[in-house]
Order: sequence, then structure tokens, then C-alpha cells
Amino acid sequence: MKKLINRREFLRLSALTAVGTAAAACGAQPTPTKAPEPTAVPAAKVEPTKAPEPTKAPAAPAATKAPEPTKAPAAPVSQYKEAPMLAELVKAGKLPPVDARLPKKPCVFPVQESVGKYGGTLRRAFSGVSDRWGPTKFVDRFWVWYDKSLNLQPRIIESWQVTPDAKTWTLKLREGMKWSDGKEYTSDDTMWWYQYELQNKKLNPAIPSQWRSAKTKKIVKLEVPDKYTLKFTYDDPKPLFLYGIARSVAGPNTPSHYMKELHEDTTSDKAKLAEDVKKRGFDSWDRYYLDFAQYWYANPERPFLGGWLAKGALSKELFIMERNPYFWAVDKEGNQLPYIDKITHRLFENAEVLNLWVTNGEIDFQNRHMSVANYTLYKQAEQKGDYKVLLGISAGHVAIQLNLTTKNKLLREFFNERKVRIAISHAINRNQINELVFNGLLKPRQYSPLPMSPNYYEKLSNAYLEYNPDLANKLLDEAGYSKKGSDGIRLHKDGTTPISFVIEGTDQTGTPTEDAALLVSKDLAKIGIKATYKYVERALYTQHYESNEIEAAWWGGDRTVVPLASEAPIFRATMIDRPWAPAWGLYYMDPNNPNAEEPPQGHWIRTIWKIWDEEVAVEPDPQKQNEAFKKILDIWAEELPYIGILGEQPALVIVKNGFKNYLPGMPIDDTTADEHLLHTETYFWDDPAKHTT
Amino acid sequence: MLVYIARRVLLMIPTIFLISIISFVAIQLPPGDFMTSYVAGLRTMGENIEQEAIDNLRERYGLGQPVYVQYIKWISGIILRGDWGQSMEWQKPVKDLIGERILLTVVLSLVSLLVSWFIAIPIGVYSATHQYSILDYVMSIISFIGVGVPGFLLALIIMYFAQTRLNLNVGGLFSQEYINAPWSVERVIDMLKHLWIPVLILAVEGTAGGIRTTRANLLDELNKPYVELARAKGLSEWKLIWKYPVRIALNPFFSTVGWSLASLISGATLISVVLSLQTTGPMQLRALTSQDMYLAGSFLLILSVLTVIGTLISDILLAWVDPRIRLEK
Amino acid sequence: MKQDQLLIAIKNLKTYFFLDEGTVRALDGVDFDIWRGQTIGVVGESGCGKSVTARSILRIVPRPGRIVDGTITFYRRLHDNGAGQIEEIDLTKLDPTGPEMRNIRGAEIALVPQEPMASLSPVHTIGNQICEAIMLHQKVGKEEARVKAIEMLDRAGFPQPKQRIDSYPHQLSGGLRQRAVIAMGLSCHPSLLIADEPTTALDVTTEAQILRLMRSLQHDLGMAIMFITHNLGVVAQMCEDVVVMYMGRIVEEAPVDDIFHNPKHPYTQALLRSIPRLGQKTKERRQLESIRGTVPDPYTRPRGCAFHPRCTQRIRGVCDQTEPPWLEVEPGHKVRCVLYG
Amino acid sequence: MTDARPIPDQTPTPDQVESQALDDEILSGGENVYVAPPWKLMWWRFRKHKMAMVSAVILILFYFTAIFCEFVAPYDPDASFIQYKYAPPTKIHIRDAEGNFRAPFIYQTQRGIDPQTLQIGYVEDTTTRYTIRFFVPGFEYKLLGLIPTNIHLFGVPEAGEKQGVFLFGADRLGRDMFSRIAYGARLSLSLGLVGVFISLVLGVILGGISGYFGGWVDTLVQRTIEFIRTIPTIPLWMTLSAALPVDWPITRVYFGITVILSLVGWTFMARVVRGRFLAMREEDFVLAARLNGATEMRIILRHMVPSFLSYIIAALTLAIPGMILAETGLSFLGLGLRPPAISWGVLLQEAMNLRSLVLSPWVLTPGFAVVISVLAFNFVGDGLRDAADPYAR
Repeated sequence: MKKLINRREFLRLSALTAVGTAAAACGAQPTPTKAPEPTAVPAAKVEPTKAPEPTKAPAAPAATKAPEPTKAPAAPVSQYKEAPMLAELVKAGKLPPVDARLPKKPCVFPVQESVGKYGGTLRRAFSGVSDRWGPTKFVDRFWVWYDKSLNLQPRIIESWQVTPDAKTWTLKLREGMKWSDGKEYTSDDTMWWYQYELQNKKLNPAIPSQWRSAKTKKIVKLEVPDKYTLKFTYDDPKPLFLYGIARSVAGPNTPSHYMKELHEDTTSDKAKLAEDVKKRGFDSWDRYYLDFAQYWYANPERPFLGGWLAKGALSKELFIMERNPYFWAVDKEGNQLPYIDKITHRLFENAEVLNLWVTNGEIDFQNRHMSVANYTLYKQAEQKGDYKVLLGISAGHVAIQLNLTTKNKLLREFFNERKVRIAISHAINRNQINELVFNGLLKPRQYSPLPMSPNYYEKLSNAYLEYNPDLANKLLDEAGYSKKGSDGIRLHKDGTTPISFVIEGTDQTGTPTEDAALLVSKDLAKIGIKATYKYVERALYTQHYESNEIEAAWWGGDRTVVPLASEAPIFRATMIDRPWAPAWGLYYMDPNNPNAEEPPQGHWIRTIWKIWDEEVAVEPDPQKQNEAFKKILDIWAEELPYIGILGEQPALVIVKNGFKNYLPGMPIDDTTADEHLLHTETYFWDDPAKHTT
Repeated sequence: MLVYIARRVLLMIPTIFLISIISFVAIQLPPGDFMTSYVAGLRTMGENIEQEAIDNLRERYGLGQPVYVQYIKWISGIILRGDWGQSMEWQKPVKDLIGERILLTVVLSLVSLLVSWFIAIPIGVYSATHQYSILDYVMSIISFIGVGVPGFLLALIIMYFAQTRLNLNVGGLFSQEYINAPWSVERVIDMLKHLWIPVLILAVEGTAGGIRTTRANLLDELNKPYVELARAKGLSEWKLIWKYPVRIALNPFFSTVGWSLASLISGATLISVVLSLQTTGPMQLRALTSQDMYLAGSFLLILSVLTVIGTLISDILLAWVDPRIRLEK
Repeated sequence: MKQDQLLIAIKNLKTYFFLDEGTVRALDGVDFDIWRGQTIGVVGESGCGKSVTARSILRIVPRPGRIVDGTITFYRRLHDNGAGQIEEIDLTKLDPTGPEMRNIRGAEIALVPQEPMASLSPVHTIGNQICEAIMLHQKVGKEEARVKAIEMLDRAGFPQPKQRIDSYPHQLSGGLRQRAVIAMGLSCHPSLLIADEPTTALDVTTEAQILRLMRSLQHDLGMAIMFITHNLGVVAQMCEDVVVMYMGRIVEEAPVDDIFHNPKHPYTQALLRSIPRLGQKTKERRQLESIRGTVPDPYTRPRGCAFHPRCTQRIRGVCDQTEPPWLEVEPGHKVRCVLYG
Repeated sequence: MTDARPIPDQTPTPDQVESQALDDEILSGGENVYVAPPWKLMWWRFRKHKMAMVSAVILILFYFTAIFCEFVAPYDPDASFIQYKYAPPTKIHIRDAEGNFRAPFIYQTQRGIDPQTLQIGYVEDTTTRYTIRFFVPGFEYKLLGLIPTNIHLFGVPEAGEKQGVFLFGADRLGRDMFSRIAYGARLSLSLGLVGVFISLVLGVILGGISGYFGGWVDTLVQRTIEFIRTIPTIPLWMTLSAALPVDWPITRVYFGITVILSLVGWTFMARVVRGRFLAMREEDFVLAARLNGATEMRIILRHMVPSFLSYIIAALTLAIPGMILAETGLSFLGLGLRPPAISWGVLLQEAMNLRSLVLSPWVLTPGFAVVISVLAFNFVGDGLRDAADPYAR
């Protein structure tokens, strides 16, 4: 009975995946001739395919109707429409008219359900400055961004061009685009950033790899032929350039007219700046600049390009963001976005308080901190809290990392035996863990790209998943570990040492992931391997993997939606907090690192690196690039460096009833801004008057 | 007496100095530093940060310097400029961060302390004077339950029932709409709607201990000859008990009031965390876990200094209430 | 002695302590009278019921003790309007914590306790504690009470009372503490002062001073003193009449000279043999006798005469069988013993 | 003056009847026969405190469970039964569906799942029932770590794997809560005792020395106490839990933390003791002892310590539940024991969430175990305090 339901859940989720791929090429193409004209791809098309618990209101507002037509400014016939609260300011002469605020060719954001209504407040929660990602991922907008089918599209920029050798990238900015203080955004801003930030030794002691050539390590050359053109030239091909600029928070989009006054090299009043540095409690200017001045959420005065602007500092109990009157995007009917007036993030110290808020309907839209373990809790309170639990697909995996480079010689020999890794994979009863711990909501799979990813590779996803302890025992015997001690634990090849290792993890007691770890350790005991799960404080964990003192780790795996966007660090062993081969990974990044170790000649990890360096990282053609990457996945499928257990975890998204234009079923991953993948500015309230605080 | 106080104050200076060193070293003791836990935190939440960037940050925060250099920098800032340094996590001056939260913390702690005393002392006196009466048993059971229920568990349960049964907003000290509102009658009412939960929980814990102490001490005093003589004078029972044995039985209260000083500031950390109160307790705990050096160090220093001062106050108070000790010094 | 000189008449007083271990009959039928201005000594070994008698009169018998039978009639002389008129009050019928009893306690019947140090609150000044008693029973203000307290301390031979009234008990010597306690007891001019071994904690010189003081104060103030002690020497010095108690009963009652020169009860005789006489040499002191045996367990009072197990003159088959009768062997000299029957 | 005095009641009481025999004993010098030893007096007074008596019985039961938890627990506390996930406490019947009374039995239950919320529910199938039996075979274990056996206090042997008897329900992984609590008692009830004992000894000795001698000794001890007390405990705990070797068994780690806790905890005891000493060293009996030439240590141990024994007992019994609670607090902070270790603190931390409270409140039963044991310790302590009170009548 239970099984059936789970399968259904999975079918539902898989259906969503299919939608994602089918809808490729949807989304706003930014280059069409005329600005506000609705693009050829009506968003409505998506709707029928939308899967679980449709958030759709009984009747979507007629597409023709402009939001709040009565309050539209009567003044000269405007090309665009705006929010009532802005219209009033315009009327009062405090704000220029909407047409003047928008660029000549505003970006047109597609809507998932319908054109929206203006107004209302969205309530969310966060757990402190270190958890700023809720606000930032909601608001941060970049030069380019993903569409529904995970292809990159121009956003702040109007278009891009790349030379066939992928060495020169030319970006075209939108003419007349304004910062939130009304000043125009031009190529000068980026040039200023290039000169005074990127090349400032204090601010950037080392140039980030995004802005360096891969082989020569030289800094990129930036030219600005005119006010609206940026030309980046590298020494080597830079095919992943676009992925890099899709996630640059405080980088090239710098309001130079404001920032230059806060920069010690360009300020007109050094004394005043020094005083401000001191007043804000910083002991050096560079910390002042980097930790405070350049971030919109820390420094609300800093002009910004996002849809909402910070009101007050993020360190307060309630972080409020209000609409940016100069936001540069519109919907297909020419309504300036965003629709929603205000976003609030409320601080919580304890996840249970957040859960109480959720079940009491005090949270409007939230995915962060919504644990899958609480599925039933949230579902039961749906009616009372007047919300729905929608599902996205998390990129995360439940997985175990055996340290192939562990300092323990016997263990290293053991882990490096391919049959051992495969035996361990077969020894894990994935279905039982899924049922017991996750209500059967997950899917047994190896760590691999998600089905909706352009890099999905079924062979890896389904490798060695079958629960087969007999096979596992057989493999271990074959590998030369047939001898057992009196306690039933197998012995290493030295014939005396029992096979025993510690799996370190940082999950809190009672969390599903910890439960899963304990079950895995029981499964391994059944095939004669003693694997002890041990909680370690996370700083200690960091220290252990950095110094390669870890035997095995219990840390999930994500970045499986667009693995190339983050340069596939797990697949190359360079993300050493997933320490399946930290010493080798360190060697690959920097052979001089004291903890680095050269892998043996002819080892398959060298092949992975070779494919990446010589085929993937320099291939301008995305098709070929993906083909090359598949070779790496193929090695993974053979060698299984990483024991994946479960994946495709449903990510719970709490969505208040009446909240529109959110498309569920999308992948939820860091690289794609979690649940904020698609146009948060088009979200709206069906009944905005009911949602004002 | 004055000489005694002066001597104690002088003695405090080296103590506090030593404490400041220990506080600073204590935060450095756990492995790693702010950057390790910062990075680990980011990674827990699925974010990533390049190794290069981490190294840069570490250098910028001066985390690579020897501990004594960092210490001198920190302590001289406090002594010379009243500058407690900058919180790495919150990216704000420590002074401002603590300042923002201290008022509510003290109000909450004081109210709870007073409420618990207000309840505990009369009940304790009743229990002692009516030993083994039914009410004595009932009070004892209630107060021991207060001691026995872990506060954090009680907090969760009360919050849940306040929300489901009383239809109250829970978590924090204000409803969302009043968080940033200026003070008004409505805001005070809203605060009271939230405040009772922590006060109740804190008072339950404090009351239980208070009843127990009062009862035990009073039982010891009740049969002393001075009580009998006072009774023989013709004093009424009520006046008699409150003036003599209670007065003496309460000495332990006085001698611990100074120690409560530090807990006034740290607040009931665990309970505040569960209730999501914007008091200093959760901030302190978080600073410690994230190894936010200056914030954590400042908390530890402030608390330590308050403990030292509190001990002094306790001793002075005890001397003040007990002439036997006072006049000897 | 005229009838109107009777101050307190105790009849068949029984005070029992109800403990888990059994019932202790601390007072098991006590009868005696106290006359105005009389100094009556109550002697006996520890636990014989001396102090319980005092506490029964004051109605401050601690729980789980209770007066179960008998009467304590207090003949109160009304001062205010009906001067000289006498009111009879049975103290056993009063609520021990009620206002009537409290008005008598401290005002009419005062207590000078055994240990002056422990009997004074360590955290209040002696002035505070004396003034409290004064203000409790006399309608005076703070200032006036203070003046009266100083006066009383002065009378009690307390040096520099004005300066030292604000001292705390532990700042005073034992003698001064006792003077303070006496001053407190006398502060409301009681008609009966119960002195419960007031000098046990003091050295001999101080003891003598205090005793002298009490005598002179009694002379001045005309009150009766019930002097509880186990020290027969003190009795000889202080008292006119003596009551000897053993296991909650009075065994002998007589004027002081009779007790010393002509003790009847074997217990009294034994008591007297156990104390050094004035003028005895140190050497001889070794020949002092102690009363053989110990006081029996309070839960199991021996049958017949309670003293018989320790008595040298007991008659087998009589003393251990029948309650000895209460006999007046000479006028004013009564004894509870079969030897005189 | 009244002359006629009534002759006291002469009816011999049972006590008096016996007095003849006693009489002779007294005369023959058997003087101690009526003096109850102090512990007996304490026991008499303790018995008076009804709640303390009840509590003492409860504590004995708890400690019995802690010592013989394998025997008391019907199931292996780590065994997950996939089919019993979130099973509520099993209903025990004595009357079957036809209304006949029988030996206590349980019904087979059927699991159902709400397809919307995935909420799991169980319904009884009254056609199949299993009698609860005592001293039944179950999983293998070694009694007291020595005697291998498989006999358990109770169980439903006929049910096999089909149905379990879960007195307190089952947790999220289908583990029997009753068995887990029984095992948890072993750690929770035992580990704190050592810490309390250490702080007691240190506190009494150092506090006593400080209060008794005064002067520079006092100053030194006081400064030390002040100093130790100002060392912040949370960072200390964090350091310790990090500094202890990774391969240490978790119980040893916790034992280490407990010892450290008590090294700080003694200061509280010492302050109390010192205060008492300050007040007491002036008292006469101390002077008398000193004049008699008693050594200082003897004065402290023989004369002063017994005189505030009640304080020590009160503080001690308050400290044991304090340790039990500290364990839960540490677990809450993630610094205490961790799974797979089973202690009440761990169980409570696993249950400390809204989900458990709303959907499966029975997993909070370890909380009751904590409350009851703390309550019992407090009452026993209270009773002991009263019993040892030298002023008690």
C-alpha cells in the first residue's frame, strides 16, 4: 500500500522533469525588436503540464486586463504601467514617470500562470546573517540567468556574443537602465570595478579564476568600446564564462558613482571615509568595503539592480525589502515588475519556531529549512495554515564518501579496491532506508546529475543500486577480504587488523540523515565491515578533511542540476568537504599544498582530470562539452568513487494559497538559486489587500 | 567595611585581567577558527566558497596572527577606545549588537527573577511552617516538577499549546507587525502576549529552586531559640516568622543575587533559543559555535566580569544582611 | 498568703509529645501555685519537664507537643480602670496564637531563656528586639520605646546603654547578652518572669552578678520569678520555695530551707548529695555521688514510682507497683513518696 | 492554695507492665538499651515523609531497570521494525471483543497510510490476539554482562515478527520506546552520580577549609572559586568534545565531560559550606573541641560537618537530578551523548521537535522518565534532609 503511494509520488516528480525538458526554449528571448511586446512563448502554455497540487486560482485573471487599471497614472499616455504606490510618488513629483525609469528595452519576464496584480507583502524567515541566502537568492539578479529548461538567457545584459574560439565574450548592456537611485548603469560602472576592485590588491589579493585565463593565469582583458558594450578577452578558451557571470554577487555590477566615494583610492574625501570606517567598527578600510559597503543587504544605501531594496540592516529581527522603482523588467503586458510590494524575512533561532510559524500560516513562501522529515506535519496543517506544500526536486543526495587517500594504509588499500566500493554499494538496503527514514519519498540512485539536467546519465544514476548482500559478500571475498575475526568482522590483508573505520558527519541528532547513517552502518555490519558513525562538530569536520585526517565522511552531494556551472567540483574531487579523495584533489588544485598527494600513475582520477582540462573546460560548443563530460561520468559509473544512496529528494516549498506564478517541480540547487530559479519578480498575490502587514 | 570593599575591588583588577586572557584563549581553544566554521556553515547550507577566497578572508580578519597579537589588539581597543571589535558573522560592531539586545534581555530576566521570588518565598515559608501538610506536598510536587521538566522541552510544549489552544502568535517577543513599530499601547500588549511564555518557564524553574531553598533554610531556623523567645514576647506568628527566621533563611537568596547578575545578561540561553527570543543568550551561543571571535570573546569577558562583580555584590549584600559577617571585617 | 496574692494555679497539667516513636508524657499531672512576688525554683535533671512547664504556661509548647489535660489559671490584675480587680483566665483554653494569649505573653508573663546568644536574632540589634517587645504591649511610639528600652537596659546593669543599644548580639559578651535578654523580659513589667536556666551559659562571676541583678529587680518591680534550674546552689541563693520534678511530675515541694536541710524525697536527697556544698574542699569533691542509673527512656515510664529503679530506699512490691501518694509532711512541705505515707 | 491533689491515673499501661524487666536491666548497667542508633532515628523520621517513601521505591525500580535493562526491555532498543514505524503505545486489553475477561492480551494491528499526508495510522484487528506472557525468550544478551540468556520480563512470543507490544509506542524508525527508555536509564542514572560525588568531596573539603580557617586560606580558595566559576563552560565543553580522541567510545567522552562539570560544580558546594562554617566556627562547641585539643581536621569532620549534614544532603540530592538534567541540556546543545548511544537526553533530543509533539507525542515519554526521576530524587533528598536535621524533634 505504501509502495504504491511512493511510486505515484515519484511518477509525479518524474513527470515534472519531463516538463522541464520539453519546455526548453521557453522563456523570454530578450533580443526581440520591440520591448514590451509579449514574446512568442506565452507562459500559459506551461500550465497544463504543471503537476502536483496546482496553485492555480479558480480563474486566472483575463490576460488583457492591466492590473489595477483605475489607478494608472492619468498623465501622458505611458508605454508601461506601474505599481500604485509608485504611481503616487510619481504624481507627487518624487519619482520620474515609469517610462523614464525603465531602460529603452526592458527585459520581459515570462509569467508562469498569468499577469499579476500589484501589492501585498510576502513573509519569509531566515536564521541570521549567515543565512542571508533566502533574501539574496530571492533578489540577486545577474547578467545572465537560467530559463525553465536550464539554458542561460540574457537578463541585465541585452545580449551576448562569443567568438568561435570562446576566448572573447562581448556583452551588450541595456540602454537607459537605471540603478535604484536613478543613475544610469553603463559600461563605465564595470570598468570602474575592473580597475579599482578587481585589480586592487587589498580587495582581491588573488584574482578569482572566473576572471583569469585557465592556463596562463593572467587576468582577463576588459575593453569598453562604448557606453553599453563590454568586451572580455582571455588568453585561452573560456567556454564556461557565462556560468561564471550567472553567479557573481557583488562583482561587475557595481554602482561606480556611489562606490567610488567609499573607495580609498577614488574618494573625494578621505577623512570622511576613514571616519566612517571607524564609526562602523572596522579596523581596516578593506574590511569595511568588502564586508559592508559593497553588499546591498548590509549597506541599504548602496544602489542596486534587484527587484527589491533593503530597508534596514540584515542583522535585525525583521529584514524588510521594498520594491525597486527602477527595476528594469516588465511582464508581457508592459507592467513594471515586481508585483509584490514588500518582502519580509523574520529571524528565528530555532527551526521548531519556524515550523510553528509555517503551520500557523505565518510564512508565505519558503523552502529553506523545510525538512522533508516534516512532510506529514506540514501537509496536515495545510488547511489551518491556508497554504500548500509544493514539491521541487532537490539536487542533494544521501551519500557516503570513502576517503581513497586516507592516511591509514590498510584502509586506503581497502577503499581503493573497486570491488570493495561496489560491494559496499550493494550492501546498503536503500529501500529500507528510504521507507524508514524518508517516508519513501526519495529514490535510490548514485550521486549523478538529476534527470532534468542536460548531463543526466542513467548508467551512473542506476549503477550497483540493487540490495544484494550475497553479492556484496562475494565481491569482498573475491577482493581478498574473506578472512573474518572471531567477532565476524572481516580482516584486512595483513590478516590481523579488523576492517573498521569511522564515518564522520555533522548532522544533528534525530535528523533523517543521521538516522540513515546509522542504518547504513548496520547494513555494513551485516557484510562484516565495522563502520562507526560519529558526529563531529562541524569546525572539527572541516579541519579533519582539510588535513586529510578523515577515514570516511557522511556528507550529501549536490550541484547535480547544471554540474558544469560550478565546474563539477565533486566529480573532480576538488570539493574536499566531500572528501572521497581530498589529498588528490588538493594536489590537482595546488601541488604545493602540504596535504596534497600525487595520485599513482595511470590512475583513473588522472583520466578524469585530463578529460576535464583538455576537453570539457575548453570546448566552446555546449553539445560537445556535454559529450566530453559524459566520459567523466562513465568513469564514475565504472569506478564508483562515491557511494550514493538516495537522491531526487523532494524539496518542500511552502506556498500560501493565493500566491501565484510559482512553478513547482523545478530542481532546487545552489547553482540555480534554489526555489528562486524562475523570476521571483513575477510572483503575485491573488488578493493583495489580504496580504499587507 | 569600606576598606574591605576597596580591597576587594583592587583584587578584582588582576582577576579580570586574567579572565580576559582566559576568555580569549577559551574561544581559540576549539579547533579551527571563524573561517572554518563559516565555510562549514556555508557548505551545510549548500553554498560554496573557493579555497582561495577563504585564505584571503582569513588573512583579512587577522586570523593568521599569533593569539597574543590578536589579544592585545582586542583588549587595547576595549580599554583605550571602548571598542569591542567587530562581529565577523554579523558584520557589525560588537557593542551595537549587544546593545540592541541587552535591554530586552535584562527586562526579561529581571521580571522572571522577581516573579519567581515573589511566588517562591511565600510558598516556601508556607511549606516550612506547615511541614507535611497536604498543601506542603502539593507545593513540593509542583515545584519539583518545575525543577524536573527540562526547560527547553517545556518551552516547545507551551509554545505549541499557546498557538493551537490560545490562538497566540508564538516565537520572539513581538508579532511580526510590531517588531519594528514604535512603542505604543498595542505594542506593549503584544509584547505581554509573548512575554508570559518565557517568564512563565523561567519563573517555574526559578520558583521551584526558590521554594526548596526557602523551605529548607526556614526549617532549620524555625526551631532556633530566638524564634521561641520572639514568640514568648507575644509577637504574632505571622510577624514573628517574617521578621526573624525568614529574614535569616533568606540570606542565601542575597548571597546568590549577585551571581544572578551574569545570568541576567546571558539570559536563559536554551529557552531563548527554543522560543527564538532576540535576547543575548542565543547570540552568545551562536557566536561561540561559529567562533565569531570578538563577539564571543566580548560576551565571555562581560559575563566573567559580571560574575566577579556579582560575587563582590553578593559578599557585600551578605555582609549587609548578616551583621555577624559584616562587623567582623 | 492571701488568696488574692495567687498569681498562677496549675492543676493536673498534662503535656504530651506525640511522636512516631511513641508518646512522651513530658508533664504527667503537675500541680503547683505561684504567688505574686514569689520566687519559686523548679529543679530537676534534664528532661524532667521543667522547661515544658514554662512553655506550657507561656503556651509555646512546640509541635508535636500538646497540653492534653489540666488547667493553668492566671489571675490577672487589671491595671487600667478596675485597678486591683482580678480576672481569672484559664490559659489552657486560649488559642495559643490568638490575640488574648499574645497579650499575656511578654506583657504579663515574660521569659528569660537559657542561651542568650541563640535566643537573640543575630541580624537585629538588641535595641530593635527590645523596642519591639515594648511597642507590642504598650501604646508607645518608636522614640518612646527606645527611651524605655535604654532605661530598662540601664536597670539591667547594661553599661552605656545609650551607645550600645544598637549593638548586635554577637558584639556583646555573654553577660551583657543576658542582661539584654533580661531587660527585654522586664521591659513590660510582667507579673511573672520565667527564667529558664538563665545563667547556665555564663561564667561564675557573671552568674553571680546576674543573679544579684535579678533579685534586686524583683525587689524593685515586685514580680514573681519562676526560676528553672538544675543548679541547686542557685536555688539556694535565689528562691523562697522550691519544686522538684522528676519525669514530668513534682516529687517534692517545700520552702527552700526545708529542701536543703530536710529533704524528704530520695530523689531530692540524691540531688543534694550530688552537688558540692559551699566551703567544701576540692579533694572532697571527688566523693560526690552521682545518682545511679540514668533517667529512663521517656516513652516507657516505669510503673509505680517513676524513680524507683534508681531509688536506694525503694521497697520491692510497693514502689514498683503503686503510684506513691502526694503527702504534706509538714506545712508547706509536700512529697510524693510512700516512705512518708 | 489547693491541698487536695488528685492521685494520678494508676491504671498500668502496657509500657508499665514491661517496666519490671527493664528495671533490672537498668540497675545492672545496660544503659544503652533505649538509645536508638542515629540511622534508626533517621529512618523513623524518613518514614514519616510519605512522598519520600514512594519516591524511594520508584528510584529503586528505576535503578533495577537500569541494572537489568536487557531483561526488562522486551526488544533490542536498536532494532528497527519497518512495519511499526510511529506505532502508538499498544493497547493492552483484558476483555476481548465478545466481552470475556482474559489474561492481558493485545490485538494484531494493521497499518494504514493517508495517501495525502503520508500519515501512518494503526487499527486493531480484533480477530487475532496475543497474550502477554512473562519471562519469555527474546533476543540474546548477557545478564549483568556475565550470564548469557534470552529471557525477558515480558513479551508476546506467539506474535513473532507480526506484532510487537510497545508499551510506550515506537519511534520514527520503528524502535520500541519502552526498551529504549529502559536502556537509556542505564546511562542517564549512572553517569551523573560520579560527577556529583566528586563535586561533593571537593566542595566539602575546600569549602570547609576556607570557611574554617579564614584569613589567607579563605582568600586563596575564594579567588580560586571565583576564577573557576568565571571560566565559561560552553566553550569549555566545546573544546573538550572536540579535543577528546575521535575513536573514544561516546560514553567515555561523556564521562569525561561529567568529571569536568563536577570540577566546576564543586564551587557551588564550597560556597554553601563556607558560609555555614563562617557562621559556625564562632559557636561554642567548636571552641570546646579546640580546647580539648582536637585536631583541626577532626574538628571539621567530627564536629562541624555533621552539624550541617542536612545542607550537604539537600545539595547532594539536588545535584543528582541536576546532572540528569545537565545531560539532557548537553544533548540539546549537541555536546552530550550522541546516537547510537542511548540515554534519556539523546532520546529527548531526538523527540525535541514539533513533528513528534504533534504526530507522535509518545516519543516524548523519556521526558516523563526524566521528570519522575528528578522528582523522586528531590523527594528522597527532602526526606533525608528532614530526617538528618539535627533540630528536628
